Amino acid sequence: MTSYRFAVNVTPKPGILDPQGRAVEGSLDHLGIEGVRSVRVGRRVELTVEAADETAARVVVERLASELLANPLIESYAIEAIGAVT
Amino acid sequence: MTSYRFAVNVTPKPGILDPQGRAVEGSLDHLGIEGVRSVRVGRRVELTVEAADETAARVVVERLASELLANPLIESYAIEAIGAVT
Amino acid sequence: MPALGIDPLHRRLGLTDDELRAIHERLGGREPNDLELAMFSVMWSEHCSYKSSKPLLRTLPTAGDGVVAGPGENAGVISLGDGLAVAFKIESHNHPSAVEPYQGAATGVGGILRDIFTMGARPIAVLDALRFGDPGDVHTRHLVDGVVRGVGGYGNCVGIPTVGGELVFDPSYQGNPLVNVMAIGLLDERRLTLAAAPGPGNLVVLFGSTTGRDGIGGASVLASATFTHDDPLKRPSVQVGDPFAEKLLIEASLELIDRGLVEGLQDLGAGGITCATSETADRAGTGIAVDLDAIPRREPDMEPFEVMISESQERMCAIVRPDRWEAVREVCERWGLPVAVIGRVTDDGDITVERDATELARVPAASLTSDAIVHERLGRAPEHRRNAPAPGVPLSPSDRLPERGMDPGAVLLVLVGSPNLASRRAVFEQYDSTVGADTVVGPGHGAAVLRIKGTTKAIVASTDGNQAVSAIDPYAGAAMSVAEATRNVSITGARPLGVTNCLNYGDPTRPEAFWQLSEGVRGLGDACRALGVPVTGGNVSLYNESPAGSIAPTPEIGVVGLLDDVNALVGPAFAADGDTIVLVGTATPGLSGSAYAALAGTAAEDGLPSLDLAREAAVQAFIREAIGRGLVASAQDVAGGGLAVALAECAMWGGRGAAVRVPTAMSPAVELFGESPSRIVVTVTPRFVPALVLLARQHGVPVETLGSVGGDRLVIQLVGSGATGASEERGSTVADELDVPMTALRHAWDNGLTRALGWED
Amino acid sequence: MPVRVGVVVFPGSNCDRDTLHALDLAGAEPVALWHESATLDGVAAVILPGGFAYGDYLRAGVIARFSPVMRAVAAFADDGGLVLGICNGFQVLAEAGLVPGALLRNRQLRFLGRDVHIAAERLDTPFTHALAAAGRPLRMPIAHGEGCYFADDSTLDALEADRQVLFRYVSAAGERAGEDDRDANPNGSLRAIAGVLNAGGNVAGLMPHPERASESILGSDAGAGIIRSLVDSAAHAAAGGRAVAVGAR
Ligand SMILES: Nc1ncnc2c1ncn2[C@@H]1O[C@H](COP(=O)(O)OP(=O)(O)O)[C@@H](O)[C@H]1O
Ligand SMILES: [Mg+2]
Repeated sequence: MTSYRFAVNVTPKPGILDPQGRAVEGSLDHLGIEGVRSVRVGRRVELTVEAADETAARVVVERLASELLANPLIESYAIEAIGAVT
Repeated sequence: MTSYRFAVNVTPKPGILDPQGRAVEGSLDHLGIEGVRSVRVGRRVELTVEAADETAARVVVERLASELLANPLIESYAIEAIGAVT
Repeated sequence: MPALGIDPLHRRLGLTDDELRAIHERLGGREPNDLELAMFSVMWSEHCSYKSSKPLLRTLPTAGDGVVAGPGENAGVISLGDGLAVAFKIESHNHPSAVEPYQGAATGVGGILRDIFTMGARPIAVLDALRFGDPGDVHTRHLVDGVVRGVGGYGNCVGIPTVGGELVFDPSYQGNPLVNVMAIGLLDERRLTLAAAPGPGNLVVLFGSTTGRDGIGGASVLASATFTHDDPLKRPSVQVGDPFAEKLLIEASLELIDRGLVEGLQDLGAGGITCATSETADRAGTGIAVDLDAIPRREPDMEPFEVMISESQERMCAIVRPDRWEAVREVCERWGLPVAVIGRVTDDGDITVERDATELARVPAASLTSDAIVHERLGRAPEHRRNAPAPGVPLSPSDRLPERGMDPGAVLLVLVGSPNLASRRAVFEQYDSTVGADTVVGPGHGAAVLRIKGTTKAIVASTDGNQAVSAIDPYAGAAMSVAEATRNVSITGARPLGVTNCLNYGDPTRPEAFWQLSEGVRGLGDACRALGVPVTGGNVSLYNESPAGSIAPTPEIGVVGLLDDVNALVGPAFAADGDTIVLVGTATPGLSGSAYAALAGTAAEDGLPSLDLAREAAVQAFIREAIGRGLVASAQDVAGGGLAVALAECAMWGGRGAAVRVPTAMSPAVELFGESPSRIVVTVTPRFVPALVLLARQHGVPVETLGSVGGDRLVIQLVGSGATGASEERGSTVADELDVPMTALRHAWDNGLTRALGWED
Repeated sequence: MPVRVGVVVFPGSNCDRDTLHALDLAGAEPVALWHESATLDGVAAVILPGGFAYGDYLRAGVIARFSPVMRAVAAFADDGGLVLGICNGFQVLAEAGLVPGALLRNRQLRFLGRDVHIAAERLDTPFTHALAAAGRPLRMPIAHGEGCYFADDSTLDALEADRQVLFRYVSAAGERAGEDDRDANPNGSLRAIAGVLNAGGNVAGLMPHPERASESILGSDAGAGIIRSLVDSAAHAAAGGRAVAVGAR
């Protein structure tokens, strides 16, 4: 068994209301920051999986992401291996 | 001016309690998922910056991340260029 | 001050050399080892030991009808009859909230809730008393937003309604906000559970969250040293609240108590395991042997001292008979909570910490709690007593504020729309105030009212703290705070049962600050004696100072009352057109400490209005009886902003105007906007007026008929000697008639707070 | 004999007691159903109450869907059993796909606890038949951070066509609220939708809290009609009647 560290990035689907992203854009003026646009706010979940090999590990993460971490109606996700293999 | 797309990954600092991560771990049994541990839940903010060059763009993102997106007391952040340059 | 490197450990832990000597005595002359020293440093912190305030607190009246548990327990408990009792307590989380407003406030709510259900009571309500600096300041706005989200984020999730509280802005809180939270619970008297560890051989069981490095040094360092924003050495590892874990903790704890499975129960707060074990052992005259490795950890390689003083949230400590351990384990595991036997009760009176059979620490339990050091601090009144409002408030009229001589209608609009008097809706809308389905009156209009299912009774609660008067006269300020909090309960028809209090003051080693504290406690005690309400508990928060200076002394008073028939409840809103408006009590001169003074500045000749405690008691007894007899349609006390604002509130809340004539012996400013206590605006169906007047005479309480309810304007005419010449002589040029459309009042009141905080979008 | 109506108790439910109390007032026999239980104890209808089922830090209602009791609830719903989700219960039903749509964070990103008015779109359902009239404003509290009803346009159109919109936010005077009407539709729900039905008409979810508005002493009893509708329908179902809404396809 090896440990694999992954990140699952969950972001609101295009076209879905993203009030958090709008809130960030709204506060740019106060900070005097310019030239920033199309802000989208999502979730990032990092986790470690014990598995025989990376493929097996990915299967687990895939399931977790699709069934729990993201709501397919409104969110899409991407899985990212972030090494830290032990 | 060019557009650069970045992601800012905000995660709870090590040692800081992460109730969200614990909640996910707690639900793994119900999902019948095994071998997953050290779940940390954070935010992922994707944004586009207009700037003369990537260095200039990074400066902006850096400021946004440190002053607005992350709470330095309990969160750390990492900046990631996700291309999509236009 | 020597550099940290060469500073001895005890000083770095916040202990003075004298205190180290006192520790030697407690240990029979022996040097404490580092672990023992860490345990002492937490337990002898101001926060846990009350080493500066204990001698003062002893003077408070604590006996009263039905008091089942008083100061010394996690919460006060008072019998309600029918085998029911109410548990209540207020506590501060000022410094953590200054560091991280969301988590500071959230964990403040969690902590006070644990004090309630530790007693066997199911929490039914939370009230939050908040104080900040200038609402226009960016940092203040950040604090307000975070604290309000934190209170809601925690309370909403555990499902306890937040039904009341306070939000006050005062320049003195700029560097040091106050977050005081009160919680109320209901219990079956037979379920009353105390935080004691009886029966050597019994097991010490820790359940709830695992133990991490949260808030290491939080209690000793954070809570007992002046907070300066950028001192990393004084910054704790921030405690993060987990309201879901708290919810599980509530249900599991109440089930354990219901089924009689625990001999004693104690929440873990400041001082963590050290505090919980030493307090419970000391109360029972026993000792506890802690098995360090049995304590479930969240993080690897924690130092023994870190485990012993960690302030990880959402943990409870139960004393359990060995034959009941299995049942206790089953309950905790069913609720998904980690649970472990972390030690056993002994008969040697010591707290010992063991790791695989080697003893790492041995300290007498009493030396950490009841026999902790007590300091007789020096108190001295300031040379010349400031006859002015709280520090920072303009001493002369300032341009952006209404000046004396302004049209009183305009002044009223400014007052009604000012940050301290405008509607708090934008804040309390972020709270779930109705979960539990018991909220009869939630936040917004005076005291909160919660019905008790299965009875006709209701609990009535209010928090009040008068920092503006306290800044000028800490004795009067504390007494007036008690008067106002109890009055707010009495005007609903309820009988105040008891007082809990949170004393927010400055550095007790400064003679003026300690004088303020002792005067505050004296005023608190005198007022409670005069009004016949016992002090059943509270909390002391000292060192509320920032580089900018000390906060205005803030005695925050929480009162719980009982309404025997919730259907007899009376509210502040004008109830019907044509009702007669009656003023109970009379104004006394003095504008200092008033909202008017804070806005318009005070004139040299202004003093404080006086408080006559006997009169206050009579006024409250009168209003309770009048309501009991069904004579009263509405009742509102005269407080912030004076009579004019009280009338405006009754009118706005009732959606009806009013026309009144106010007989005036003094300056119009005093008559309209003065905040002298012991006054109530009452409305009565005309035919009941004679009965009300007669009853008032019997109680020796002056009443005056002012006018009647109706119309869409608020019209106040001043008549009598003070109305014209007198006002100019007094230097006040406030004119004598006020006439404002209700729509204008409503607009000012509705939008004042969001505008001040820049929340409107 | 009073009809048995179940209230699911997740560890983080906090309106379960209120809901049991409201059912009791409505003349039902309230039955608490523990989240670990795989059966529904023979109840004639189920309410998923408000709260934070499993803390709900990740996304409201998401984890609850995998609990043993929810498998039983899904099966119960599949063969026509009556299920009502209130607030968090609505979020759980949506996450579990038992009702259409999703509940997003309130538009202004703040938790909102206050009274709103909703109106039933139709009375021919097991959840509304005891109400006095369609379109009449019913005042009751909301208390949620994620109550903004969302579905894509085609789904919304289909819901309207199939009459699956059960409640909408309205003004005190009863006019349908707009999507940016902060006052009447504070969470910004699309088409002011406060409650929906599944296609079978036997599962419904709504964000406001009828159980907190079922006694006049609490300021409103406008919610009692919804609870009573469910209890009557459950009794009818228990007596062997079919409890599916007339007209729902
Ligand atoms: N101002 C006060 N007046 C009366 N009792 C007080 C006051 N401050 C603290 N106490 C009592 O001292 C005991 C210890 O206070 P505290 O440490 O806040 O309790 P806890 O450890 O349960 O939070 C409590 O019973 C509390 O009621
Ligand atoms: Mg305690």
